[in-house]
Amino acid sequence: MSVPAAYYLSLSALLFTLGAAGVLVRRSALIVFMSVELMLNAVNLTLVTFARLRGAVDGQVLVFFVLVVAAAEVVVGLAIIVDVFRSRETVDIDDADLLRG
Amino acid sequence: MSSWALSALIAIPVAGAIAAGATGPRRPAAARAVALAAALTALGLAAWVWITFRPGESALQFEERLAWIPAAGIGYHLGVDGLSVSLTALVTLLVPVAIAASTDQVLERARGFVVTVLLLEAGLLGTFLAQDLVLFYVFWEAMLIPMYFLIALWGGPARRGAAIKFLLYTMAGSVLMLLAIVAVYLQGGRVLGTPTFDLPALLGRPLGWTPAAEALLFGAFAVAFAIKMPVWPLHTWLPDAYAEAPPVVTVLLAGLMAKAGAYGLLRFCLPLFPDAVRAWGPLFAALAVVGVLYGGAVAWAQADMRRLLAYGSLSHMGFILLGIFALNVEAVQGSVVQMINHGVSTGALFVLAGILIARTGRARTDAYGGVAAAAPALAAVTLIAVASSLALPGTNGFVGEFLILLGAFQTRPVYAALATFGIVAAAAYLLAFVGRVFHGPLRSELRAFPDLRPREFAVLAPLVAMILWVGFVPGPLLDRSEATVRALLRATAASTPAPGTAIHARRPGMVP
Amino acid sequence: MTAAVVLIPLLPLAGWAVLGAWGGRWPARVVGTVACATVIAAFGAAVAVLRGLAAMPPESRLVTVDVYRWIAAGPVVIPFRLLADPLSAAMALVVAGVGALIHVYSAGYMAGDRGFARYFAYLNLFMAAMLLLVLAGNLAVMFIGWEGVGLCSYLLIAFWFERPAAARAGVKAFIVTRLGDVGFLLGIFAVFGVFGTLDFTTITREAAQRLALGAAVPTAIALLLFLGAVGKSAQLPLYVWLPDAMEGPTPVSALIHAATMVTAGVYMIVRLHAVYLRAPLALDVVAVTGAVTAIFAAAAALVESDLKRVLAYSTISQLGYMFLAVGVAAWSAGMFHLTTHAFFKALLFLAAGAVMHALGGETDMRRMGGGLGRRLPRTAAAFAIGALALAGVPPLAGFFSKEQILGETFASGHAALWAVGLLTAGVTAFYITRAHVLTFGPAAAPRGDAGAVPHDPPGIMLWPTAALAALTVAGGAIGTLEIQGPLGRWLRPVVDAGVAQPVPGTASASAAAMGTAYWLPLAAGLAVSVAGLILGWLVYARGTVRGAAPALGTLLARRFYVEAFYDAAVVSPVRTIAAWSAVFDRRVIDRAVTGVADGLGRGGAALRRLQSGYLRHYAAFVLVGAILILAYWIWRP
Amino acid sequence: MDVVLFGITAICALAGGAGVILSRRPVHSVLGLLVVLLSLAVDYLLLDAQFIAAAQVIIYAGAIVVLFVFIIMLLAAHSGEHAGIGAFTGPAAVPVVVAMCVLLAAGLLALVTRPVPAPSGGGAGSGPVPPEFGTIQDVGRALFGRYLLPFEAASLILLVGMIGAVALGRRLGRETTRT
Amino acid sequence: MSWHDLAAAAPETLLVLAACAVLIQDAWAAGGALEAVRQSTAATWLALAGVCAAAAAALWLPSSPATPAFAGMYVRDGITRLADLTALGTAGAGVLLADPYVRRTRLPVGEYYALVLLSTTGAMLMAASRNLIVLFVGLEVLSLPLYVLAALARRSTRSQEAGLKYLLLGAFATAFFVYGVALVYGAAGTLDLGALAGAPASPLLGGGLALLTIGLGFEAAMVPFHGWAPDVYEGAPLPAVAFMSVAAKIGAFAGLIRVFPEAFAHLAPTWSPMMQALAIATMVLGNLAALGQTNVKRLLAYSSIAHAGYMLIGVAAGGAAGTGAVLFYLAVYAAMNLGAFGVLLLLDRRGVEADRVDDLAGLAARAPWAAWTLALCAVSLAGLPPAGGFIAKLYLFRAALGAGQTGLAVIGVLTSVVSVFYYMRLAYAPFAGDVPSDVAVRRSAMTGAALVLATAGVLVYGILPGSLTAAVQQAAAFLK
Repeated sequence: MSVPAAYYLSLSALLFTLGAAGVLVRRSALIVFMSVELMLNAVNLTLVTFARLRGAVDGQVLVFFVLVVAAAEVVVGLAIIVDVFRSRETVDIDDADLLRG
Repeated sequence: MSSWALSALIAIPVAGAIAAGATGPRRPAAARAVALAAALTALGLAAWVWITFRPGESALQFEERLAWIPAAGIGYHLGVDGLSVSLTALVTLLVPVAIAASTDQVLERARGFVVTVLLLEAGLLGTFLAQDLVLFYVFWEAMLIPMYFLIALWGGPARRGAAIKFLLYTMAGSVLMLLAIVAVYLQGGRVLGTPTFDLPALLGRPLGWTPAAEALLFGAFAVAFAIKMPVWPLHTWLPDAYAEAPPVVTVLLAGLMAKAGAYGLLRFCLPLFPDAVRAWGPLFAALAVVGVLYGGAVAWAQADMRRLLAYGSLSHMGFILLGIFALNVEAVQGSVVQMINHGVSTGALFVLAGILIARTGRARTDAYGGVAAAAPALAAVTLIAVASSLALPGTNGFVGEFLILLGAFQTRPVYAALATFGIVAAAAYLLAFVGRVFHGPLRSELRAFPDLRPREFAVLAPLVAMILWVGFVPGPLLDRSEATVRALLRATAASTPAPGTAIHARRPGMVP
Repeated sequence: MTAAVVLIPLLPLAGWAVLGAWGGRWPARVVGTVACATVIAAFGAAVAVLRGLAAMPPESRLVTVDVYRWIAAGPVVIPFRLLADPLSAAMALVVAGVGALIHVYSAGYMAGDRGFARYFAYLNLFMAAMLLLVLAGNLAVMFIGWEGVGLCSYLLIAFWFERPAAARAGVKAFIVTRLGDVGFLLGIFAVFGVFGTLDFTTITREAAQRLALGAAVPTAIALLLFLGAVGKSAQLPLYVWLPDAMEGPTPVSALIHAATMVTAGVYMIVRLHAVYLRAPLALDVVAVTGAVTAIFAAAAALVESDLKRVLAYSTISQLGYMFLAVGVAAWSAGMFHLTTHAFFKALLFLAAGAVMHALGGETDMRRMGGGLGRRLPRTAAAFAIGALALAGVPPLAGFFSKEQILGETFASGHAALWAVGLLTAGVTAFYITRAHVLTFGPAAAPRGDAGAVPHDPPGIMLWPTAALAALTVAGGAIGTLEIQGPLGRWLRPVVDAGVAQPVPGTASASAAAMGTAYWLPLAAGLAVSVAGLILGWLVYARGTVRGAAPALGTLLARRFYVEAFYDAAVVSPVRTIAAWSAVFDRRVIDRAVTGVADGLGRGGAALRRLQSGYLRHYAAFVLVGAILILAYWIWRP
Repeated sequence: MDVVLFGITAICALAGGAGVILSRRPVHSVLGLLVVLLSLAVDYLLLDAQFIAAAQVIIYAGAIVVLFVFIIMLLAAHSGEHAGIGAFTGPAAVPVVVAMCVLLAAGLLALVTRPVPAPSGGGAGSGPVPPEFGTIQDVGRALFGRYLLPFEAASLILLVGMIGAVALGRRLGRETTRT
Repeated sequence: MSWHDLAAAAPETLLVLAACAVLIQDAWAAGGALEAVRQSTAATWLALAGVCAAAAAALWLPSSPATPAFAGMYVRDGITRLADLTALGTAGAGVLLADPYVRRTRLPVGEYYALVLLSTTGAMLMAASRNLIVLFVGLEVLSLPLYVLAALARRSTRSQEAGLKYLLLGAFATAFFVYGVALVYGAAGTLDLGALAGAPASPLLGGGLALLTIGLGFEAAMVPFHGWAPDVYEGAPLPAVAFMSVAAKIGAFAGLIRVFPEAFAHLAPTWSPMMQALAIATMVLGNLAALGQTNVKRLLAYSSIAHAGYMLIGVAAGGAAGTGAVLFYLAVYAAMNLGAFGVLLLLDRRGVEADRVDDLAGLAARAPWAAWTLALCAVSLAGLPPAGGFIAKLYLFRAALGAGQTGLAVIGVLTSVVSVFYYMRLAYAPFAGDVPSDVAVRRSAMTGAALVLATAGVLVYGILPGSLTAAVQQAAAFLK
């Protein structure tokens, strides 16, 4: 492991922040969703890095579960987005403001 | 020793409430009858307890003790002593009075009304009987809810605001007391070894407070009780609540609930925090005096008879507070008796106000005039109740206020002297009330004003009898509380040495 | 004996209970009979008590009756104790006697009134309270009576409650006397603080040991108790209620506001003379107050046009005399004047009542006259006897008691006070002559509405009047001019009990050594009284002197602006304070509370606006939370 | 060598990430995401996580991204325009968002760039690992051994995904009402 | 895996089996219909049977001493048992409450119940987890069905919006959670909670715990991670809200207990201030924001935020007292919250949910028992005796004062006074005013049964809380 772990971790942190920024700035539900996927991937990088650092496979196991969760969330999420789109003809989350106060 | 009487006393109103609730929505008379029967049964039992109570003993009698939540140190512990035995009887006396008086004054949803009143009675009785801090608090808060509904559902036009104000104000005070109760419990656990909420157990040993902690906890308890009484300046829920509640409910509010505050001061603050009581006594005495005079002055300026009586109540509760913090036997005895007296006389006055309002629908005194000509019996009974409120000798009010002022004069002469002017203020506002309503030319629209009906007279008769009986023969009442009050004051006079604060100078036994 | 003592207040009390409960349904005849019977029986019991005491050796004339243990709380143990001694027995006799006469009179005066039963119930209750006050064995029991008579006074002044003026006057009387009662109560508390008891015999016995002569404590106690007396007995500055109290039925004025209740203050001071003897300063205050009140009220009576109010000011003035007497420690002189005043002032009031009875309730002297004296000859004669007694003309009762007071004052060395008293005597003679002349004399305004022809009242009203007239004529005999007259000797066991050793400068000490100084004041007093009478006659009957200084007239008519001063300095400010307190309560105290609630509500509304419905905002909350928590962990303290 | 490779992947990943959040068209965002996924897969290999790298390519790049593309195509067929970058409710919000992100990144970097505390036994962990580390056998043993419970539970997650897709995806009898 | 493992996890296993059975039965019964109108209650009974079986298992399985299973991934101890029973009670009530609603509004019955059962399983898994991976998977098994449930009323755009917001924000929070797990793993080199118990403090570990808190705090609706709650509560179908409002809390707080007072008890001085700050923010915001609400669902959403704050007091206090108080509170909260939502489920305003406070007017005249139940639950939620809410708060404040967190306790009691204002509006509404013309009362035996259960719970916990108190004390006794 010739690349310092901190590099990977920093990359991960930056990617995580990018994802979070995407959630904050994008209005398309789809892209918000992709941003969340970006964040999860960033976390995965951290996990894999630590797994390597610790020489233990637990981190990688967790990455596996994150993958599973991401897949399931995407399935459910996209179903909801399609549903929303069917009734509103838009996936702009700023239009989803019936509920407030 | 009967070990069921007190539980039965609490259970009877609850059972009565259930039975009255089961009478069905279309037979209000039946509900009233059932409720009245339950209330009278409770009165009978309370009277039996009162009569068989052994005066001269400071210890708890009719004690009942069951494990309730043993894992948390909370017990079901009931008992009466000199402080509570008469108050318990008063509760059971005023509740049937209120229920009977409501027959003519509360016409809508009568079943719900009597059910709620009975639940309130159970809460009140529990408050006066509980000897476990948590049990006490449970009843203390539990009685708020029926009272909230009594005001909010059967009150005047601004009832909701008044009800929620009453509820929030009283709760704001009492939740801090809850924390203080828990703190006492924790400290008790440290000192006694086994944490418990049992009051006698906690009083068994000095809890070894630091002065700051004791002052804080005393403050938390005292504020809760002060709001309930109420003590100036924590009183502003009172005029709204008293004025908006139906007068028969105000009978319970002023006659009984306010007493819970004064009772709490005596029952908890004095023995639990003796040092703080002595240190802060002057402040409370000063607030009492302000309350006496301020309440009297503001009452004088009121046009609504319920508000007038409400501020008058504030003034009278000031006397009770002054008596408590005089910290000598005669004054505290005076306060204990005055709690009963105020319940009876203010109760009677609000029943009378209710009768007036029920007949005309008007609460402002200037809507009346010359009623004594049309209703001489009503005027006469009012006069007796007013005389009691004025503390005229020969009425119960005198015994209480005389002892309070006499006792307070020995320890705090300046405060007592100022408070004595409260009797002038009382004369001013009460006679103004009598003058505006009963005297002067009879208004033409009041020509057909009916005099007291037999049922109304029957409601008022026991109160009038109490006024005169206690006025001339206060002995049985005083005897029942004397030993307890003595013991209480002994406990208050004794300092609780705080461990590790030996340099902390002990204050002298009595603060002049 | 014991039973008789208890019966004295109990009988009228029973009368009250019976009349209060059933009187309304009984015919007037039965009501009147019951009411009078109870008081007459009480009078009989009082006579029995007096005779019983008289039968005892003078030193042991003391009977205490503990009816039951009344109040007991800690060190405060107050039995319901009655005390019969020469003082209380004599006073009870006077009260019950005058009371009985006035009860009888009332049966005629109030005939036909709607509130007949109520009136007698109140009157009986008053008798019970007054007799309890007199016979009380301790201060607390006395206070029952003290407040009881106050309550009855309120009820009877406001008896015709449909008249706003009457209702107002009742309230005023009650509140003003209550103001004095504050002092009385505080005095009681202080007495308890010093003696540990409120029992009169104990106080009298131990006063000399427990109270240092002239010290602050006895002075304070004496002055506080005197404050109660000032209120009850309508002395300066708390006299203002008594003139207004004339709104009540005239027999009430006679009984309560002339003969009995208003003298309670004097009686109380005599009862507690042992305490007062330890406070010379307080005694001086009492004397000065009495003297000033006497001249002040007499002056006020000069210009009053209402007959009853003239008598009211006269009462105030005469009460001032009594306080002057007790202020110079002439206890029995005070009691003597109390007694004679009860006779002649009640007589005057009853006669005035007869006039009102005849004129349909008219009290304004300016609308009387017109030969009323001829139409009501018996009434005019009765009034004249009373007036002469008041003026201090021998051999009527008033002469003896007044001269005794003036003599004692002079003998005690209070020359200035004596001079004031003397002047008052002249003014008194003047104003009562004026009243008689204006009421009964020939020179009068014509009566507008000639109703029924005025005539003397019926017998039931005349006989009590006659009895009082007789007492007024003969009453002087009980005291004579000597301080050691029959009354003085009778009271000696009481008034000497508090004297541990003779106090220099007081009347008791100097009483023995009067000698030549005795006749000077007597002559002066007599001369001044007669001069006053003659002057009054000249001015009002003959019209020889007219238009005395108008400025003084206005000043007098306005009673030296005392009432105006009270309105401006006390009543209005208190009313303003009350009104402002009510506003303060809503706007400040309550607003502070509702302000918290409003603030919370506004806070909640603001927080709810954060809940914008935009998902990205919620994500931003999460992010902000994350940043804050991370910051905490990175820079954790 | 590794550092160079890492540098390339890092640049690609960050560029891809920026592409995800800045692209006007969703398709470009998906492509950006794909770049990130593949870059990370390379990093996983660098970190001796062969199985994860493979799974990344298969599950993420293969399945999830395809699903995204699918949905984009589906929606695009109905609607021409797509929601772009939106400001917060006010113009002042942009610097706020930027500041928040900077703060978050700073916080995370502050945490991860400090020396990692040593675990019990072993240095900072850059040492060699056993050859089977990260292989499918290695991960598989863990999954079916110690991590059997979460593995089984993961099936529940997928079951829920299935139920959700079915429940939310099937056609409704009537038109949706806006309530 | 051995029989021992399966036996220890029998409650979860039984629930999963029941969920599958419900799905199969549903598919069988529905045939090819897209939106079948169900008359049969078979699915309901099946789900209930599963819940009862799981509850029986949870009751009878030994929990003391703690039984580890699945190679230390899973533990069955007192905490697990209490959380399981509470969660199963919630699931049972959730099923009972849902039955008439789900059939009336033609929600997919089988899927609905299956999701409820699976979500409950997730909460139970979180309570039983001894490993952060299990905690993570449990969290997902808990929350993913909730997202679907929120969006299940597909005819309603509000429901869709609720589902969308819940899912997107949930995924966002999940990312933080996993990041947190990753950092903890990096700092300590292990995911095992038992092994983490000795981990030395480091910024990395702290950061991990911080991010972990975000994920759990999101599910628990703690401020500032609460944004989803009011909107989702308002939009999601009412029975789903009733269920999720409790189930999510059970899972989240069980997870918090497993991580903070249990595993990181030794770091309490460092995380406790954070928890206190969160508790204060949560109590204050939840209660204040609820003050002016006129929509009952939103009002109860803010209320649930506030209650998260109260439970956080227990977490912040930590130790046996704090943990026990949280467990007790969860049980009481389940009863009173389900009771309050249950009464709403009786009402129907022309086919939509009657969720305005005004819709409750005059209920006492039409359905007195429902009115009394609502009043009782409101009183309990407000923390007033004689209801369970009082005892629950008493224990929380005792824990706080015992841990020396006086300020927290003071803010706790003061905000609960504020809460009385809006709870009393809820309690008062049924007894006053005129019946709105468009609101109908839909009586149902199942709803009634759920309400009876909730009422009994509230009263028993309030009046005879001795056995539950002893149980939580015993469950938490091993914590110092």
